[in-house]
Amino acid sequence: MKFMEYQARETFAKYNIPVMNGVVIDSVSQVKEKIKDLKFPLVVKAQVQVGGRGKAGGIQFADNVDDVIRISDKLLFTEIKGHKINKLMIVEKANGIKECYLSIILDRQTKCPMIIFSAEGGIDIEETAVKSPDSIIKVKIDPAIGVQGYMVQYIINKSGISKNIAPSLLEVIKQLYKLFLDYDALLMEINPLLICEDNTLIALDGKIDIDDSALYRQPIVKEYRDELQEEELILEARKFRFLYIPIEEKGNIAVISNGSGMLMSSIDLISKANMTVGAALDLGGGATADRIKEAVRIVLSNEDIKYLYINIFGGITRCNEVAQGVKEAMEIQPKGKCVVVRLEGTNKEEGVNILNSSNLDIVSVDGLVDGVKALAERGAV
Amino acid sequence: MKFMEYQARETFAKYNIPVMNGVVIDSVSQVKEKIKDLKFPLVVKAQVQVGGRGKAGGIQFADNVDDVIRISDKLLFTEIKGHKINKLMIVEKANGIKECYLSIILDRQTKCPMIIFSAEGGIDIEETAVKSPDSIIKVKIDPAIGVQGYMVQYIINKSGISKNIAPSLLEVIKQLYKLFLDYDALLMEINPLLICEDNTLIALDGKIDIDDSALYRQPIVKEYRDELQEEELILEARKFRFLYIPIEEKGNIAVISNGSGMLMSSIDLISKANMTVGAALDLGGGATADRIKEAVRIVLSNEDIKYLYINIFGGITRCNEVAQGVKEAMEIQPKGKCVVVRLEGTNKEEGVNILNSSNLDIVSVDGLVDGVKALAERGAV
Amino acid sequence: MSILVNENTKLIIQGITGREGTFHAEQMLQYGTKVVAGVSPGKGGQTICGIPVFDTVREAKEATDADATILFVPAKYTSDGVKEAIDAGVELIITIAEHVPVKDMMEIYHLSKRKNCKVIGPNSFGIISPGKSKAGFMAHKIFSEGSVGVMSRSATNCYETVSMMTKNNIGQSTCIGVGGDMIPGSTFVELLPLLEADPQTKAVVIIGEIGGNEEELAAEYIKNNMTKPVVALIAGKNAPKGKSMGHAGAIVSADGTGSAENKEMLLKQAGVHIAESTEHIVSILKEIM
Amino acid sequence: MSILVNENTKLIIQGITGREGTFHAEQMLQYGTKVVAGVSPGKGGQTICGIPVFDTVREAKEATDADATILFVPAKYTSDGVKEAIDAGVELIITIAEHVPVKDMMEIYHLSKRKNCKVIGPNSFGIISPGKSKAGFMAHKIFSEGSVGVMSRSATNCYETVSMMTKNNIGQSTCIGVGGDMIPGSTFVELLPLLEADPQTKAVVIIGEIGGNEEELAAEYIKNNMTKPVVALIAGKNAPKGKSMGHAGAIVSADGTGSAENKEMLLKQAGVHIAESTEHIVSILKEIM
Repeated sequence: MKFMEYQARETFAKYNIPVMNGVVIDSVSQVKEKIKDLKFPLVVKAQVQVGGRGKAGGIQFADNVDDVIRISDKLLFTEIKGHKINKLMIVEKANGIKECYLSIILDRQTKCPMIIFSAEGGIDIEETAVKSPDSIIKVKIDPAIGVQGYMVQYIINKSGISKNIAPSLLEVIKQLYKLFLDYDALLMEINPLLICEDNTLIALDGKIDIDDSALYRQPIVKEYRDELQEEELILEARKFRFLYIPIEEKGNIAVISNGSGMLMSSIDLISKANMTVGAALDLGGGATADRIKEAVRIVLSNEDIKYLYINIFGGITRCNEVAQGVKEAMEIQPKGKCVVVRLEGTNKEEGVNILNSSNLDIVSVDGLVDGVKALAERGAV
Repeated sequence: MKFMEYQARETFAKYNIPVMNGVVIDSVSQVKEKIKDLKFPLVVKAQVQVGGRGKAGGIQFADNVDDVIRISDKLLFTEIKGHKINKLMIVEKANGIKECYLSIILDRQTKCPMIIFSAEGGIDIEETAVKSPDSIIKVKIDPAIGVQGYMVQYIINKSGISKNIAPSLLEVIKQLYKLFLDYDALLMEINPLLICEDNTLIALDGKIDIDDSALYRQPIVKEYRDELQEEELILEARKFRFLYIPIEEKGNIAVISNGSGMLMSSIDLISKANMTVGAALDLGGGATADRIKEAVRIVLSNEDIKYLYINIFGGITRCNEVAQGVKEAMEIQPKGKCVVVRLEGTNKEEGVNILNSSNLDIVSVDGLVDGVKALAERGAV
Repeated sequence: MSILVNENTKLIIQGITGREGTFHAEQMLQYGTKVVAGVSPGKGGQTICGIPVFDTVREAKEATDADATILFVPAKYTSDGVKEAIDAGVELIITIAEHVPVKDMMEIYHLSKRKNCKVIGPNSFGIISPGKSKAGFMAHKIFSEGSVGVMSRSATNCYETVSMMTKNNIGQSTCIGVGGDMIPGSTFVELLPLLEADPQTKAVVIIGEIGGNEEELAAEYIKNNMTKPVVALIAGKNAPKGKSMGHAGAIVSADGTGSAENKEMLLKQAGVHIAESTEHIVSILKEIM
Repeated sequence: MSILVNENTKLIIQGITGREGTFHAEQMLQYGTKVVAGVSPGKGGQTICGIPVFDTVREAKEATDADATILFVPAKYTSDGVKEAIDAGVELIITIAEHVPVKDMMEIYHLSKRKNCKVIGPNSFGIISPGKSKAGFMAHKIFSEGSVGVMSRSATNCYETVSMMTKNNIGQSTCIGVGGDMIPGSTFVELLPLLEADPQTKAVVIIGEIGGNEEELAAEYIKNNMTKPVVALIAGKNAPKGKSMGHAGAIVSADGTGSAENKEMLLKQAGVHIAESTEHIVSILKEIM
């Protein structure tokens, strides 16, 4: 789960990582009261989870209260690249001499947390990793060693930044690592990290990504999640412990399966046949009639989806149950949606009979590849 | 450094390990005010660091305020086995159904912390370890694993205590382990650990021993150390970073050396020759004239000490410096004390000359064994 | 032969008194697995399907000299349970729960390497050596004894493949679900040497996915060490970048790390037969065996 | 031959710019030790006695391919420095500081075993292979080249012994200060195999102390594996129970664990010659060599 900028800022501040003074508003009427202790000039930042926010006008400077009100009024509740702006963060403008990049990620190769640093801040680190990998310094953190002074010394030498920031950089990295562990993070990123004239550091912007599997022991993060603007279907699916994944914007095919691997295989085969998948839903375990019915309902409530491919392969899944669920779901669907069903498991024949005996637009197929063919035959693209 | 009982109780409470309500007093006049919120019956416990305190009358029960005043008046500022009672701890009397033993020690064999548990509480664990080792359950804590529920399950099964205390025992052990790590402890002992009827646990008494080498990062423990009643000579020696160690009460020989190993070897040889060492002082590094002088002064200020054996072996120690220090120290000593000096190092001859040219009771010897012989010749016993 | 589990493997089931644990204890017993003990804290002394239940793994191991354990416990207790098994000296630990926090697996990964034990999973269907023994929850009917070793990050893709193999009379020596998480206890490259050394195994199937570098490391090992033919499928070519596809591990970084293209390229260079689909795996196997 | 350090050992000095570091850098160079680099954070680029100084061990190792390091840093920075050296892949790490917190050593002990590097100390005088190289602060004049390997928990007792050995024309192959702390990085039992395998070493002297179980473990190893004669001294027989004698490790538990009696008994059973004093060690050596 990815934090919004204001959530990251709040989290950094909790762990004594310096951030700029600031406030969050969700209504223009709050501006005057909330910013009264802030020193101008200020920066107004639209809180949306999408790249290129600055270029799209989502970050603006203000020299007085009127400016802030004007900008807030212009930004609030508009959209940037389809993301609605429900909150603005207003912070004091920082003065520094250099911007750097700092993050701690979970490195899958070494199975350890890894510090990533670049003397070039404000960059897209992934792009930089491809274009100029040498400018990126990586230091593995052995969990039994933790963050030590020599790691910072190494970063300073390799990056060529001023030795004078060593103490404050060590402090920031230590706190960021503590945050990383305490919050079950996959990513803790400060970008840009501003170096000030007095050798202190300020986190100007940040990204935090938390391991979804650990949310049960991260109550604060769970609260943060409720503040995010997630797609309605993702939220609706989550209620049933389904995973709903939007794939391509223009796709009119959806895929439902009882496992992530099968889902990916299905998408791969459909794509190979030059058709486009718009959404996917992972049922997880327990393909019962009720759950199937809900899953079909959720997926087809997306108006762009015209074709649905249900691919259930489970040794002990009862196919008649699945078929029943599909049938019931389709009975209450408006016309114009076609469902292809591939079943494998116990009571397969019974299930196929249920599907074939309905007079709804349901196609029963035998095998993964046949299902893809059926989609093409029915006119999916 | 070993905690007093009231310090241990305070420390347990800080980490949410249940203890009895109570107060600490160091004057009878405080009794009335301090105990006003406590529920009778109360227990008055003399705060001294010596075994067998109960049998010596250091633990007494009180049913009312007058009792407490009477007992306090009787105990305060008297001595138990030579230990002066400067403080009393007054706690509510506990009601429980069983007393156990619980500790976490640093195990030198596995180099890991180790949980030690016995269903028999209030015992001398070291005595029990010899007499009935089977009644003691040991569980190693791998630092990478920490304290886990299955360890408690194992303790319960092996000791035969009630399964119902599993949750509270796990909680206490987890907190005790946290304490162990946070405080740089060598020992965290709760004895007895009382099991109550509602399956909760209470720490009735405790021993805490902290690694002296880690005191620099344990400010709270350093404060506690100042409250201890340590021998004056230990404290005086500590000012110069010397280690003063009382050995046998009746010994009239003291040994000074520049290393712990040599100190032990000297004591071994003297004991083997049927003489008795009363005290030892480890100079640590830097055997300069000034430091030697202070060391001699401190050791000889112990009136029981009549003989002093100084054994300095250092490849780069300047012997003339050492000799000068000894001479200057002896010049201001009252008569009746004899010093045997064994020197090895640079400028040995010069040093020996300084010693021999003085008309004080200083014997210069060549070699460790010769020094021991000299002590015997001079009449040490 | 087969690898990891066989007819002599003595298995512990942690969480045996739970619904899933009891159900699969029965399933495994029926398949012929030597389930020697169950573990369930506070429930020691019971028996389930004739299997003695202990309070702790240490006691179960002491009493039965078991050499493997499988955990039917929820994700949030998986870390505890695996650490307990490691601490008790069990050599093979199979953990099936989905959604185990990655931090827990980071700890377990390093701990298990230090203690020289093998952890399989989490998010794994387990291990089956058809005809001999199974330690897992897979529907064993679709498996058949034979000479192809199968390793898969995905349960469903593995079932699909194995089921077709069986229909085509291509049996399996051992099938291992390495699991779909970001940090699996054991990866392809750690299991390949066992399959290479196993006389029963004549060919190997790797069902990989996007994300991570497990297939890349496998490719390097295969290039330098494997003499047996290997077929590989990489699922998730058309999954959107930067999004998890359900398997926490199946995620391509924005910089392209973990892409199917790279994995396929390196595997191809190592002489591995690349399959386009689960069906294709079987047709390749038919050709080469 | 000799063990651990010899004329080819390339040594780093951590803390070279400190007073002690600089002084002993010069001493070691004079003795013939190949000191190839110094480390001092923030002082990289300088040279001390002609030795290049680096900011980090990693850089020093990359530039010089050093295989050992010695730390002249205070106790409170020892943990950092040793972990840095381990992390940089240095194989032999010698740490001399007194009063290193035992918790730090607990961490370092387990870390070093996992990373397969050898830590000597803390509270050690270092290692000397007389006539070849020294990595430590011992006054090298009292040492002489020969065929007795010496390991000691105490610096002063080792000096005393070695000095008498040298006077009696009994030289040493390698002398190692294992240190007097509760958790030493390496103990007798880990060094004995090296001495047994070293062709230069014809006999071994162990200078032990009360406390811990290092001598007990050594006795077991000697009994089963050593062919060379071993002489041992246990200091502290008459030290009061339960009190530290300066060496944090030299402390007998109230239950008698770590007592000199037990150590001597087990060593004797293993065929070790027990010496009553440092002088006695030399007289035994004279007899048996």
